[in-house]
Amino acid sequence: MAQSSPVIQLLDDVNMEIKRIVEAILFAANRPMTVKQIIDVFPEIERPETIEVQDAIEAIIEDYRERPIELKKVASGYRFQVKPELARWVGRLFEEKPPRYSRALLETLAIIAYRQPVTRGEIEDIRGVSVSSSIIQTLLEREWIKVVAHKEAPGRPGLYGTTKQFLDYFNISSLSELPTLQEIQDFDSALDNSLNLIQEESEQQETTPPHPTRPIGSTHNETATV
Amino acid sequence: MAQSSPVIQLLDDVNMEIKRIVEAILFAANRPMTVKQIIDVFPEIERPETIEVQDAIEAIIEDYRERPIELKKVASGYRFQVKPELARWVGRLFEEKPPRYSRALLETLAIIAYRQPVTRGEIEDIRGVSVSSSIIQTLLEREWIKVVAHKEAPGRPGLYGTTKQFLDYFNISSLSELPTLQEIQDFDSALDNSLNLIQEESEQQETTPPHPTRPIGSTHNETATV
Amino acid sequence: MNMQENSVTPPGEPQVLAMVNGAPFHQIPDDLYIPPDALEVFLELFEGPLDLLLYLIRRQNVDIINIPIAQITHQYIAYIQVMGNLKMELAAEYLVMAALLAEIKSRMLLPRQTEAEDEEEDPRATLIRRLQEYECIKNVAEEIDLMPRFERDIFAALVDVSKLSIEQPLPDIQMKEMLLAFQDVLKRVDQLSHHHITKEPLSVRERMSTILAYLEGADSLLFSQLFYRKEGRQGVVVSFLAILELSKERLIDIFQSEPFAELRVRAAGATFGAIESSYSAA
Repeated sequence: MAQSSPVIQLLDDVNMEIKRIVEAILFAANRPMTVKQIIDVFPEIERPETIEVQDAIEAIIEDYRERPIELKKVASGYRFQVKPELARWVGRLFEEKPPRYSRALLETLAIIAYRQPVTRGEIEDIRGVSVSSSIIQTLLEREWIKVVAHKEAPGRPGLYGTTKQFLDYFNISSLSELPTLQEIQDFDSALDNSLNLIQEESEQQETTPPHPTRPIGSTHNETATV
Repeated sequence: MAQSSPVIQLLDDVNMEIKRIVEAILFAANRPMTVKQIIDVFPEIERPETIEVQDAIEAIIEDYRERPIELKKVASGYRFQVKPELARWVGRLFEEKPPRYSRALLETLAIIAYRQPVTRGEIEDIRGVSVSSSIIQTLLEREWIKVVAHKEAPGRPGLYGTTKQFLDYFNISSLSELPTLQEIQDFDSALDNSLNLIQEESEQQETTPPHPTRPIGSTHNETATV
Repeated sequence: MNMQENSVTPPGEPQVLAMVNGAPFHQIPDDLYIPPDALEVFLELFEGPLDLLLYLIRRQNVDIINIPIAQITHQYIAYIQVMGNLKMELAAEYLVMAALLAEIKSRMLLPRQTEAEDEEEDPRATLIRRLQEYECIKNVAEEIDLMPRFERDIFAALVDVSKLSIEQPLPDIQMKEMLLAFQDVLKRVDQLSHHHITKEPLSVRERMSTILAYLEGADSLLFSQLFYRKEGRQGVVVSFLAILELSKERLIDIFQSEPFAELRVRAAGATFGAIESSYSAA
């Protein structure tokens, strides 16, 4: 017995070493790795048996069971992945600069705000060009506009109006806080003035007692008062 | 006591949760992350304190001490990496041989690292030969050096300094971790003596003991840790 | 001294490798330790005159401060002569260094001037300082080369995130952007002139949408249900104007179920709409 224990010790060491190397390979490879591919990374004279690598993988999977990453078998091999339940937390790492909305979308939104309830056909009449479905779709998805009714006309086109969310986004409580058509048409300075007014109002709102539930408000304030 | 234990339990859970998220962020980031950057990944209303993240990082470093990967602090933050002793195995994953750098490039880099901010002319003075543009170009492209200012001298030559990427690449977090530069020996007195002995010089020199090497002076350290 | 002795070779030797201090030089000195065909490779190992000089000094196992100038100068010049003879491209710096060494050597042979007259720095002191500084850098560059570094000794631990479903943020709009866009629309409309944007107060347009939205959920509403006492007189006016405008645009019907009954309002074609929605639900 006393003689055999060093041998066992030795075998354990070898396997531990294989496990360490397998784990390192799986972390360093920027792609899923099959057992065969892992074995091929070893120099020829030091290649472990398939079973040894498989055992190592099993042991590694077990080691990471409680951690926020996991060794997962995917179609083309084994790969370390962030566990899905942590997606919410790491997601912000990958946020790209959001794309910008097109001029056409901004015009469409403004026409709906000032001319509601309004059909798509009427928007097209005012803009002088057609309005793509994707613009309407985008505005509907952001919940800035909605179909408030249907017009009694051929095809019963939807009548679009702005929503409460639209007002919240721009941090106003009613459309009447938007500049009037006259103000917009007249002077750039008038536009600036009325915008400044809106800005001041929203800043005042910040100092008033906080709304009981306004999780979105704070972020949107920033946007609206730029 | 019985009442307080659930509270303690709760606090522990919160910290464990922060630790899990920090670990997931560090794995997912694929670049070094500072404590500040980690905090910024959390949604605004759920951001942990600096100390909580630091504690989490310490705990994670400890968790991985025995594993083949480690959480290492480099200049731009913390990153998970394969431990250097496994490089022999892992390097075989990549067909491309790691780049080798010429002595000329390494010496130029060393001068910039230890003597920054330094002009190209000053580098040439120290090396005693001209520095090829391609070396400077390579160092700039690898983002190991950058022009930190311009010298108030004819031609306003650029003053070069090293970057965080340089430290990241060499696996250190500050210039003070670079090898110690031996201070230039104070040779004036020795020189006077030897000048007085001009005629007999060169016979007994084999026996003179080597000068003790002194570590870099405190003034150098200040430059080094910028 | 050795070199000159070496250079005294039997006369009649056809090939003169170099001229050292005016003396013909027929073979590469033994203390160079380099076979001639390896010279080119060997010289590429030097990073300039300081590097070569350091090599010569270190080979003698002496301290920089105690450079045996005469000896080193001989060896150095022998090297560059050989280089020139092999038609190797020789950087000008090597020749400058040769000149400097020659100058130092000649100075050392002269009686030393008093310090007051000696305004220039001793070229030997300058050289020694430069050699020391270069050697420090050379050593540290070698150490840096041995440090663990990315791509060679350090590999990032990578974890797949491509399977995570991650929401992309939506674009932001500033109100000013929208209003400026609208300003353009209004300018274009003016130019077309046949089209008019009526200038009801915005609150009326807004209320029109609100009333239509209310009516979507109900067959019909009492006229009075469209007014809110708490809004006061102004609110009543806004609602009334909105109802009139909706009626004018034939978006609502105002009707009486029987004489003297209260007025009711319903969305135009509400019945049809109800059928349609049940149809689409089926």
